[in-house]
Amino acid sequence: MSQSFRISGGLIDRSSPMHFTFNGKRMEGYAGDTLASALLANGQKLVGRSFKYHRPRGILSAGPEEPNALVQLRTGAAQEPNTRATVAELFDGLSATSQNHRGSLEFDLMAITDLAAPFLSAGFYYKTFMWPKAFWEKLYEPMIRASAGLGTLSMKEDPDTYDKGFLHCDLLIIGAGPSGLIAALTAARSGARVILADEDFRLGGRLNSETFALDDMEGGIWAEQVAAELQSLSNVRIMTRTTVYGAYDHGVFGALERVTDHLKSSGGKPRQILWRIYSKRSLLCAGATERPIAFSNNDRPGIMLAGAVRSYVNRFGVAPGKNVTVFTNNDDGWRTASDLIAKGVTVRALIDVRDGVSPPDLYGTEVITGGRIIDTAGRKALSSITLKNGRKITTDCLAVSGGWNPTVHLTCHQRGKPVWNEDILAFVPSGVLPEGMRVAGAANGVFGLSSALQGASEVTAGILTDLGMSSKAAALPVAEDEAQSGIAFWHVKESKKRAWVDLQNDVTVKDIKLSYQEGFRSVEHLKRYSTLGMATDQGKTSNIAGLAILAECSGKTISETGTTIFRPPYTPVPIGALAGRARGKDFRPYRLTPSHRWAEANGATFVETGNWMRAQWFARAGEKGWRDSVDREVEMTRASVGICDVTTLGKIDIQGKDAAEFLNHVYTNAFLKLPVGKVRYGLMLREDGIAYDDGTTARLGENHFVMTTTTANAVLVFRRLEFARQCLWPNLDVHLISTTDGWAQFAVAGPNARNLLAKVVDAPFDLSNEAFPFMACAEVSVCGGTPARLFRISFSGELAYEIAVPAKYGNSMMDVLMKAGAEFNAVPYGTEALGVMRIEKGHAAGNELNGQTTALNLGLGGFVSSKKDCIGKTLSQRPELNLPDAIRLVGFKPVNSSDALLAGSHFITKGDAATMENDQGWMSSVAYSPTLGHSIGLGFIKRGHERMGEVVRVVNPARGVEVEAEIVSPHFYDPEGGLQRG
Amino acid sequence: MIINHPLLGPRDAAEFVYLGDESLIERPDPNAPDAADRFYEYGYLRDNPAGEHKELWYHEQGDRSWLVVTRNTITHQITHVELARDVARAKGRDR
Amino acid sequence: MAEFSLKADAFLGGFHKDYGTVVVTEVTDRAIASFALPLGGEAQAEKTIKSVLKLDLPSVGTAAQSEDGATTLLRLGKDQLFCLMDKQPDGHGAHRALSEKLAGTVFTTDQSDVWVSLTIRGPDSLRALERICPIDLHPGSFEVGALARTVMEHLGTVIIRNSDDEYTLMSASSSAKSFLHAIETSIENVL
Amino acid sequence: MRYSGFKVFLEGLTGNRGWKPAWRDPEPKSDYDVIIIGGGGHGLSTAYYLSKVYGVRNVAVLEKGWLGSGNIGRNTTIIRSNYMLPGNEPFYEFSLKLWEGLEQDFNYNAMISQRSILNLFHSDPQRDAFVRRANAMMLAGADAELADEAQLRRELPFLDFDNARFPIKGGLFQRRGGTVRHDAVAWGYARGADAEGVDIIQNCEVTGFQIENGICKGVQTTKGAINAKKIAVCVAGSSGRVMAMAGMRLPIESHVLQAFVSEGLKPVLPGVITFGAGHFYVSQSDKGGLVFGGDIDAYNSYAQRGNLPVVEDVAEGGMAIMPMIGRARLLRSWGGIMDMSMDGSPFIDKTHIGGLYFNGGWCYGGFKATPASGYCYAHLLAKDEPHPVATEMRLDRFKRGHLIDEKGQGNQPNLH
Repeated sequence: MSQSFRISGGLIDRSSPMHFTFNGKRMEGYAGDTLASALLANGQKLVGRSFKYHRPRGILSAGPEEPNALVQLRTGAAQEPNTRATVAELFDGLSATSQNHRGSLEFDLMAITDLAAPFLSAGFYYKTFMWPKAFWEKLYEPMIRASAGLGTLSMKEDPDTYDKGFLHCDLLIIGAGPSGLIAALTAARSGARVILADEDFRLGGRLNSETFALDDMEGGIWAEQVAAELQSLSNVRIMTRTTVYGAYDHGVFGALERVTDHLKSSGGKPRQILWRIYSKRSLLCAGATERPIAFSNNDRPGIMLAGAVRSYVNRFGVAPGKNVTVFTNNDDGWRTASDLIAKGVTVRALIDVRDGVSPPDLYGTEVITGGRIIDTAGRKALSSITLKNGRKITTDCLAVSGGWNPTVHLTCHQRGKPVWNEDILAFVPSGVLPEGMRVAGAANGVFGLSSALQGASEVTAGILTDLGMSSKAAALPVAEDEAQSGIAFWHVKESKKRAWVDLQNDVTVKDIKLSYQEGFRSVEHLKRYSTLGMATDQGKTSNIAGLAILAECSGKTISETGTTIFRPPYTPVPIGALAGRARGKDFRPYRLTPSHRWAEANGATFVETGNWMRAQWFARAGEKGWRDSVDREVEMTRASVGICDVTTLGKIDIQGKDAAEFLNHVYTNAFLKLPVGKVRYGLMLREDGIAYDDGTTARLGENHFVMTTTTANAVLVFRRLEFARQCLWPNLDVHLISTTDGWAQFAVAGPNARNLLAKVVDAPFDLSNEAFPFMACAEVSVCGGTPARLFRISFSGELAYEIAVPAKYGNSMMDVLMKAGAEFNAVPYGTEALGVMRIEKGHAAGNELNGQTTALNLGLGGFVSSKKDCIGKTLSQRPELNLPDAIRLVGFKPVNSSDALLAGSHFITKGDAATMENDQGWMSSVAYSPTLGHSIGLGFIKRGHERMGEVVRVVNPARGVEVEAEIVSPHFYDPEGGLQRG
Repeated sequence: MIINHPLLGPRDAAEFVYLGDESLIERPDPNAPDAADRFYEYGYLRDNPAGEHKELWYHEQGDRSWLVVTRNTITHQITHVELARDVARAKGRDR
Repeated sequence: MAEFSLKADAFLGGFHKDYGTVVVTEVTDRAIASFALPLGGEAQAEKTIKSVLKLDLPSVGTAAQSEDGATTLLRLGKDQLFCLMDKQPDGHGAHRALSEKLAGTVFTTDQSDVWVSLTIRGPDSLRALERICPIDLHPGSFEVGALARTVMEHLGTVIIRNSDDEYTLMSASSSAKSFLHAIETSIENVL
Repeated sequence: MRYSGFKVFLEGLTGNRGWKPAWRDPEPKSDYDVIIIGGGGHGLSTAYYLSKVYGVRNVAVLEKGWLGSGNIGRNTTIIRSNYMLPGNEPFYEFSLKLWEGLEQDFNYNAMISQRSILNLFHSDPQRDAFVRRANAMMLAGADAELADEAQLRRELPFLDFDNARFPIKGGLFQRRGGTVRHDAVAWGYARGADAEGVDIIQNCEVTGFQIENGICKGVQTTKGAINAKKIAVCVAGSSGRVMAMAGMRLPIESHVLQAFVSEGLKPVLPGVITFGAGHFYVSQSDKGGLVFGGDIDAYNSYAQRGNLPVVEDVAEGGMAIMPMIGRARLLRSWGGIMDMSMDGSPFIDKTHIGGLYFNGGWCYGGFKATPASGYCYAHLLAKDEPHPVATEMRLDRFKRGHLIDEKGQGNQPNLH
């Protein structure tokens, strides 16, 4: 079986033979083939099985509308399910397998469902599988799921990469058929920036599949000439293998370029590129899609769309059958017969459903007018058809034309509804189009070639005028308008057996009638109940017939019946392409602290903190687990001195004559009188009165402050400050700029912090407690002249400083601090030790400032100034945020000191049952305190401040543990704060 | 979506962060006798129109300006874009 | 003489790579100062800037460069500018010197270490940037001297066109490696 | 007509000619005891429980389009009760229990499939928050199960454990969570309510309220004026538009949430999985499509469509946790309009206008609430007092300062 159906001619390259396999069978085709044309050339008619009944299926179409010929392409991790053979370009070494069968494609065990079809009518599953109840999940559903789906994912990571990109143009032309080409030529010659995109690998659209002449040239040749001129112009970008799949707001389009899908290997380059195209105007020239006619057993392999048959014969040099019959309700079908005859393929008969039509001379081919096909035969491929009068015609291919639907999909993506046009018996784009879009050619319902060219040229001229460009119209080639008339004929009513409307989902005419009978009478109900149009082809060949049959049931017109609208994407888009590069480690960028390299070299384990990577702890030889390291870091810091990179805290430079007044608005506490050279803790609320963020703000000058925010909220706080500055108090002179990345900042904490810093900070700066007390700040220099900022602030509760140097010195600074601290046994500490020390000190952090707690809850009520307004103050005073039994942040210590407290536990009053009604609050943060020698916790509990000393149940059913803990002050360590002031 | 920034020209809305109704500019007077009610309405009640909506967008990946964008919530068509600071001043907000 | 000395590290170690038709180079000696124009003091600020830098304030979204090319003013927003000073490895010092000259008429902040700067040049620069830059870089829309602050691969970026086929890109220094990775991937994907 | 396997068999033998319409198509009467505005999931379930449980049968459901055309027909079909706060969790657990007996109750197979829901966590603070949540669920009588990384590796080996930007540290399972065939819920409730005598009137848009002296006595519709003792608005997504006709401003903004389905695939996912370091959640339908979604399009919108950045963000989230789906294709996207409330929690309440009731503000969690929302709304309509599990879902809670803010995002609807 070596290309026994190959005939002469076509746009394939016979000098480039290509080998491929289908279900392991070796076959041959040529460059320029699709997988479908190559399969047909090799006589492979059976290519798949339908979704529900597992009926044998072949190739219906020659384009993206294909419902039947879906295959798994490639092997291993690259296996790609549900690929339409009709658009898959052949490459040497291609491997494809068929889908949705148990056993072989030829002998599918699941085909038994076809016998049960009477019991599997539309929506049958809504009415059964309910008894006994337990059987649904144990038996029925697993059974249904086992038969679900079509193709199979490899379950392995997609081995290919994807990329994205941005393109801009004056005019995006979607579709490079005759209309698109003439439009592109017109716009390009006028100097507009044009993008011409087509899903095919060859420009020309239907011209490649038809025998039309333009200027006495073959259509395909004319297209090549136009393409060559466009190619030579720098203001045109031609994108083949590119599907414009979605029309989004304001002229933005999504397009998928298949860069290497036609190659055996992607060669390390992105397989596909997802382009976002920004267009000033767009012109949809997407052509039209042919629709079949429903009749009994109209789903056999060998029954194809008539236009597709022309494509295979004219473009691919393949005869889909040796004895072809044509069945049509319109003039267009006639051309199928004449094209076949011209190529020497036998046409058994031309059957036109219309009475009294007279096709042109078909060299003696039998013409049957008023014909009806009422049945077909052939188990795995069509062998014969039966007419209403009982006559049987032996045929191996039936070319069916039920008329054409303009491809209006993109016009609907912004909820535009196409309107029914009774003249051409099809839906055409309505006046409500996506911003900037126009439609031309067959997509606009203009089916004649000459008229389409004329129309496309005119609409392009209009677009250019709109854009303020003078149009240099291209001379229109001489062409004819082909005969187009037809009648509304959707299905053969005389059919007694199942007649398919949606081939993939196995929705038949009867199913549609049953849906109507059961009350599912709106188009959307029909679709959802019967699954019509819900398959991978999204009803490209079935929706209109389904709608027409529904209209028939109700006695309404199609126009009254309505239509479902199309949604993006036009054809399916791989999830990998939509994600682009953002996967694996590249899912989001990394932010690294200035001392990252030092930390890497010194045993750090890192932890994700938003996009930052922070050192979590620094393990030393001999330590058995992270707790050993963390305990040591805490102990050594508290005993002598520890150093931690705290660069990730947000830093916002605030300047302006009104900077202090601005801070008074945004912080709950007062900042107007903060002296220069001092730092103050500040609490921020959201306008709804909930605590939002906290940090310290230093006054470096009369009009100059540096605010710090929490790591998590740095960006959000900045955004809110800008809002306050621009929208709430627009006449304050205040200016904000982030300096988070500009300064490497280190906490130096512990009794020896001052001694260490004295070795680093340049003389004559006086570090003494008197000269530089707690909450002081200064601009200093270090290591012989490097500028630095010094803050005497403490998160750990120790004598502590934070010192900042320009970020490029950060790694070196860490090294210097450690060297200077060597004599004190200085230790680097990570976020875990930082967390332990802050819990020991009772400071609230992210787990406490979780967006649900008020200043009152946090025990920070005193920071809300009664003397001034601030963001959030009024709403924080709402009654139920201030009830007597409001939760309060307190400390917890286990009654049995060997018990570990766990974050996320809930508190229950002793003696009460552990239920939600009795829930008293939750444990927000816990740590093992090496300082105290037992577990400690911070948590919110109702009336906590009045319950000191009470023992409560700390329940954790999710972990299966419960302990008792005593409510204590949250300030476990140095509650008077003498150390940090020392 | 594309927002035609009054200073920078058309920019992809992906550069912006959305906040909500323009009325968020009109923060009530905290000293008014009915401040509690006014803040409740300011903070919580919205016109939420189906149609023209004046709304706040922040050009976070751009010039950091807050904008008032007039956009139709049914069609997404944008008809007007202003700097929110100018709008705030025009509404009489000061310092 | 201090006991310890600090060493400055370029954020990307002074990256330089020639891909043939694209060359990427880290700029390591550029000081960056941000200017904020005081409310009500814009005219004075403009005057002072002109006298100190010999440059008119560019309009928002554009850049102005001194004749010797050493100083570039980027007008990022209505009241915000960046002043790029080339061959100034001591960013902080350059900022302080400039700030003193501007003598309180402009609020300045040292931004030198906030940003990593790369130049990307060569005939395929545009094709590579197309993969990550949402701004229309067509010469008709983005002329020499044009600038935009936008987002590329989730990272805020300032892009400036220096010449027909050379651009400067500035992004946050903490994510410099990811930024470079995005650019290198773009180049590898188009070459 | 009772549905059963036997009936399907009998009908199959006789050409399926005996099936009757699932519901009547009546013209509205001039008076009802209760008018429910909105023939979506919540409106239909309200009608069902109002008639079946509370015995109020002189009821009309007015639907602007076709029944089930709102968010019941455009969601990602997930059911769960993994909430944390006392104002929410008992309600959602009540809802989950109703789901568990629903099909037998309304004699319609909605394919309720308790295949579990898993929330992944990627950091210690996130773990702490999930433990808090798991415990709250269990205190309220729901099921919850914490899984560590090792367990997840065994159960879901296709997740990206080794090359992830935000490593998977564990997850919170609710095994009773799962998915339901969403349209079937609307149809089942409609059929059930219709059988109890409720008039479901499609293509009947309410154009105004008849309010006299602070009392709502009826509605104007495209099918004429209809009077009722009680008017129950239940139009989440359009709440702002409808309540504006009664002169009410709401603590609600309308936003679009996109959802997506892939081409049909042989089964790969056991249950619902959500990403904790980005916006992505996914399940696989009984037909084989991966049904997934993520964040809302952040701006106010009444257009049932979204934009590209969110599509890309969702796909990124998907590839981040399960890179095996790279070659699966996104087949279809759609958009639903969400009533995004000011604290992310809903309302089932009377209004200040006599006889006018409001149900809305479901954000993007309305589907799972369908049974309980209808049940509790029916309770409120029948007894004029809130159902015990819905006592906090009041319109005045913001004024009082009683917030039900699960996420802690405050009064910015698009963050919930």
